[in-house]
Amino acid sequence: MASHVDVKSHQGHGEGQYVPFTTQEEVVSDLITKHTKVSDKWISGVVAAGLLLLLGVVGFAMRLANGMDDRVVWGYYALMFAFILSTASAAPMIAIAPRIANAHWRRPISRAAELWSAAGLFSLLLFIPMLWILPPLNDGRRSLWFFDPDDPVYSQVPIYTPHIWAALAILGLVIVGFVLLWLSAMPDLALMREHSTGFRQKFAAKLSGNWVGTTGQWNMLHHRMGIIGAFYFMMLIFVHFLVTMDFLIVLVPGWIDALFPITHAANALQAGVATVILSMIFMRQFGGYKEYITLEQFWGLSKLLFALSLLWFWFWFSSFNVFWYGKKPSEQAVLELLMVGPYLISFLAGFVLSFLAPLFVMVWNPVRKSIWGPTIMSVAVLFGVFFDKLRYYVAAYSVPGIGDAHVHKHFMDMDAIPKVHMPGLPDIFIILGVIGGAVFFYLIFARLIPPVSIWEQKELMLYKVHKAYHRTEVFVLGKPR
Amino acid sequence: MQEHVQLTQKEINDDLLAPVLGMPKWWYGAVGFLLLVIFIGLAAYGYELYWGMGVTGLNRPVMWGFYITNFVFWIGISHAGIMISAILRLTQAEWRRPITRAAEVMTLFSLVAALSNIMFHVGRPWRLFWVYPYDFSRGLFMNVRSPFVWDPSAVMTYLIGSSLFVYVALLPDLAVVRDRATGKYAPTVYGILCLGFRGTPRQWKLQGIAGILLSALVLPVFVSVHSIVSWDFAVAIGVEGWHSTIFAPYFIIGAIHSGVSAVAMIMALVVWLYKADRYIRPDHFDAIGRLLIVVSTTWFFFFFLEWVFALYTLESPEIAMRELQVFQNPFWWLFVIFLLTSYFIPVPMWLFKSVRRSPMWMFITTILVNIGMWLERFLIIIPGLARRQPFEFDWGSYTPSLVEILIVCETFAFVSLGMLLFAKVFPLIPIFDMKEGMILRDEIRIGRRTVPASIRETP
Amino acid sequence: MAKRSILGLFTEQQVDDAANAMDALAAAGYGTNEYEVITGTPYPEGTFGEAEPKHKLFRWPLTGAVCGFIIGLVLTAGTQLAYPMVTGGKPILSIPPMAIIMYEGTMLGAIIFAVIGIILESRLPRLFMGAYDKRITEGYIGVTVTTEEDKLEPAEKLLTDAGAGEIKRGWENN
Amino acid sequence: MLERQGTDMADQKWGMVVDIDKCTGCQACVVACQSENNVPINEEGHFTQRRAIEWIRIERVWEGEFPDVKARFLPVFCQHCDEAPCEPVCPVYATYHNSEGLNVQVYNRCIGTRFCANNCPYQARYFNFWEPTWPESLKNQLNPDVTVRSRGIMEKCTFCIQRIRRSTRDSDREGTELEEDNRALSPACVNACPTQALKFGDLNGHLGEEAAEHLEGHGGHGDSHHGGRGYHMLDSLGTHPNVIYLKKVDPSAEEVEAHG
Repeated sequence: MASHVDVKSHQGHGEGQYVPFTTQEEVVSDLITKHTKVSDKWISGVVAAGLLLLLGVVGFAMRLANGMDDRVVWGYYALMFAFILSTASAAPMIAIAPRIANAHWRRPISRAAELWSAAGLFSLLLFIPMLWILPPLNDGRRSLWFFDPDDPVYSQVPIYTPHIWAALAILGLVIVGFVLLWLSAMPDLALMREHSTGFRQKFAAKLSGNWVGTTGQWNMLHHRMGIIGAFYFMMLIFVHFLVTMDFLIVLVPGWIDALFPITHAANALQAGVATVILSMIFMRQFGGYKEYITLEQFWGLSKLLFALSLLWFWFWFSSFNVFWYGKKPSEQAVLELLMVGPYLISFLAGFVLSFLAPLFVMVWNPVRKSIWGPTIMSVAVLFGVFFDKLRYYVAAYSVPGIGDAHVHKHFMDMDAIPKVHMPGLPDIFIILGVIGGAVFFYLIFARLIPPVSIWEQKELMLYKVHKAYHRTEVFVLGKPR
Repeated sequence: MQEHVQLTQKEINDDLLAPVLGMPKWWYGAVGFLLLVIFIGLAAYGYELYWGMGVTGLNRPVMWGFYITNFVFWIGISHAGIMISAILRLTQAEWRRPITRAAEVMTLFSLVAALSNIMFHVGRPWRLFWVYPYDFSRGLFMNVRSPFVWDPSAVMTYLIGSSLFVYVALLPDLAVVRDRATGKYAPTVYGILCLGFRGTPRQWKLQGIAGILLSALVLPVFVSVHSIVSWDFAVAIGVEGWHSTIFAPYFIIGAIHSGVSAVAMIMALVVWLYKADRYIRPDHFDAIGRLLIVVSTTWFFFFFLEWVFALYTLESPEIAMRELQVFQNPFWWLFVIFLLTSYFIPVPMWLFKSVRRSPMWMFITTILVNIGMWLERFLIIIPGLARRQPFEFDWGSYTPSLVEILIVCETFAFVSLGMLLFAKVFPLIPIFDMKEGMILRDEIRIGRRTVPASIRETP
Repeated sequence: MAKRSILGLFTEQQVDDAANAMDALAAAGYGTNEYEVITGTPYPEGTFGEAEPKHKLFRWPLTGAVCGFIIGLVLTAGTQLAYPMVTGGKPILSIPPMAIIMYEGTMLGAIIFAVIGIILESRLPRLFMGAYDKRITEGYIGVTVTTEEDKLEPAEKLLTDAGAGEIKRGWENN
Repeated sequence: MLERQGTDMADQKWGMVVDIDKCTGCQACVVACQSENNVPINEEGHFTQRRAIEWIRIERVWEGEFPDVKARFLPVFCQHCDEAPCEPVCPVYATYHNSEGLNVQVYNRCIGTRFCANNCPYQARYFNFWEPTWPESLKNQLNPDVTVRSRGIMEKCTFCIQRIRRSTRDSDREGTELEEDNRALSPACVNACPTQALKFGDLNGHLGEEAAEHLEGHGGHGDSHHGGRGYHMLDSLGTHPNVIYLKKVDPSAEEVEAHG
């Protein structure tokens, strides 16, 4: 029944189904003008984010004044590092996964997601002080690296192994992210090279290289983007594995939770979806990309957010049930510290905001299939991630005896559990500043690279065709191999 | 070879109903052989019932053996059905069409096989129904705190849910059979079974919704079932080697690994036995091969994590168990075989398109995977029990007896027989799904290139 | 009074003819509940210009879920309270195990009710087939008209005009 | 959520104190237990199959490296844990914790999943793999107060609950206070022990005080190098056993500790 299809999309059908343009020229010119002209909304955004960032720097300086030795006070800093790692660094996956699955709805937003890998640079900056916050291995704690001063073999393990490996991994993640961003931006940069002026033209000319869009170049681009995307995913998992092992789990004596690295990564994917949804709503409302970022994109992502929220519960319960049922003293102490003890409020907030609320709100299809539903829920999820990370990181960093070789580090007694550690003024500055900093980076790069991928938009017009089918109208989705 | 064969609905009917209306030559032979194996297995079980659990190889440290291993294995296989059909339905993957039903039916029979393993396992099977809130005369209900009560609830939910799922998806095909069936009773029976399905737009619309809705409902159950099976082991602190939080996802992903492999196996068999090579194309094997690469690599990461944390604990039972697994006879060579068959042989092969596209190679590799995954469960359960606590005087070992081996063979024969009988009575490849696929097939011509496309309804 | 039904058969290629027949019937003043298209395979919705079938399926699984949840709650809590035996120092009302079984109950109820809902909402089981032809499952497209005796003749004429290869009559008792 | 349910419900809380320093490994307790509780005769085959049933068994523990290796005798039996891992996993309540702190086994309920056996860290639970049989000459030796178990079910040490019941019943009838260390109350193994290494009693009573001073200064997590000699087996699992072991008095070890 293969009937010929006219490659001309009709106009003005139901909201959010496709771009209200008939020719590619219109799309290109529209997107380029939208990108090149600097809107005052953008400027105000950058200024606000920059101010927050300054605030954060001030807070960091205040903390630094007291030195690095007291690790308890650095808990909130570690929390914010984890927060950025879970949101900004995970967001590019929302571009990568649908691209590998060849889902067309991703095309208008894949760039918006990839741009967050630019904010990944910020996470690298945030990580540098962590190297001083984490003590070396020789304080007798269990570690991934099996350092043992008495053993002839394992005493050879360098005591700074965690720092080295984590630093390398995060550096690699950021580099891969930038390569991905650069690859996917190349055709658009070539467009800017032709169509724009001034510094942006020079910048584009430098980065777009000799891109002219031959078939070979296109094939190579798709091929490379697939590989780099998969590689980014692996690096992300690896980074989460190292960070949770070396910068979180080892700090809590007797916390043996083999699932936690994956829990951390899965929650990060959830937070990444929420981040992308938020950046979409901003681009839609203030960025002027209303025609491109439509209901279809929100729908696609809200399904994902819903599924990942369910996954949140499953991972949490898989760990909790084993600990609750096992009832070993060490496990009860860990539950007391991280969940039902001093940080109960924080845990409940995380539980409600990143699982219960999404479950009961997004189980309704009309809510999922709307603009505001996913948006509100992603705000909730981001707060949920914040509180969830808070109970982990602040609690773990306030455990006494970190770095002290004389404290027994295989079990934690109930009475050794520290009180809740409230944030001071510098911590609040740091929290605001880190968020502002990430947004700042994002906005800057959104200025340099078109935040809606022009070439993917054009490709979409090729492969997603709207046609009449007897008495009804259907889409024809082309799936090129 | 050309990828997609466009067929008329009549051709589809004739091809896919051939095994139901006709009778393949090999059929009696196969059924006879399987019945023989089942008979032997049941005879062995009768022997065990008469003499008691003593006829198995179980002993004091190792109280669970082949039966529980086999139970976990079949639960794992059963997960492929819902995995394939539900996830691929939800993602509207076109290549799911010919394989969904075979996968779902495999789910049903392997679940029954798994349950039968529990019956073989317990000491007094005639009282097994006490785990259900049934026996009021006893004046006592089950202890809901026990994972062995979570298990039946989850498995029964899964069994009922997936059989209803199969039935609903079967309605239109039953109508087709009703219209084709000859003989005195067959048309009436099929007519009753299909509830008078006619194919009005309303019925088709609800059929479509049913596919999505039931998938979305069964998927969480499928996740819960194997998590709970894993908690049979993980919540135990008596066995240090099992007490790990990662078990639930680890078992799930392992189940998907072995189950999807089993589906590929069944696909190959269907292609050969029922001459379905016009419906199950090389690109179906290609797709499932790609899926398998992802799944198996994820599984391997979980495997790695489980090991890392086992060593990270630095607790003596853990270390002793790993030492037994990897270095001691006979587990060391079982461990080697397990690693090779479940990952290091198949996955590199799947990287080659030629392997992914050939039914024969996919059949071989996936059989290897299932051998490996059976061994995986064995290597989790037996060494864990043999090295439970630091007390060396309580360490032991286990060798299965002939009775256990025969009964395990019986379960395999049972599932195969179930599939055969089902395929004799109902079409194993969903007819209406294939027809829909033919209707929704389309092409986009861009210049000289024609891109394969599929029609989607405007949301 | 008893209704009669006729069926006009169109071939696999006559999709548009069938659609025309539907339009003609609609123009001739037949209600949407009186004529219907029957196909052997799902076509994209509205291919024959038929009205989108309305259904209230989604309330079914919700009802089932609620029932299942309540049953699970009563069963688990009731069992533990009725036989308050201490095992392993676990609380008499242990929440996590109850959560697991209540979850299973919820899902089971949801699935069973969903299936019942699907069957009933698609107007099944159907006792009498009415006008039907086996060739429909071979790809033929049937347009049935179910109405009073007197309105049957014009309907038959409309169908033949639209190009129906064959007209069949049948009793329609429900 | 993490609290412990169901201890200290009755005024008694039966427990035992095992002084390893006094244990000579003579196995008298094993024989006494077998004859008291109708435990089937363990033939050679049962041991080679590792299916012997000994509610109390004397295990041999090797301490130290060659050349200075020391053999220790360790009587192992059901520890009647307050947080027994074996109890919650039984699907049919065949084992649960009664109000006197005993971990009781109800044979009629057992369906033989062997889950409890897997979950007992001390491996004090035994499964009837075969139908128990006794030679004709021993038929009359069976204890009428104790059930003869059939095949396919679990069994384990009950602290001779039949003796506890009888003596409590007698004291109630005579209206006398049930005194702790009388031979009618204490289990067969305790009565049979020639060196009195086993001591049975009420952990809410005298035995409790005695155990307390043994356990005091005891660091938890199994390392009882300081303070009294008392410790719980596999303490790090947090099963809270009602059996207290007193470690062997070892002069050389004392020295080592003095030096170290």
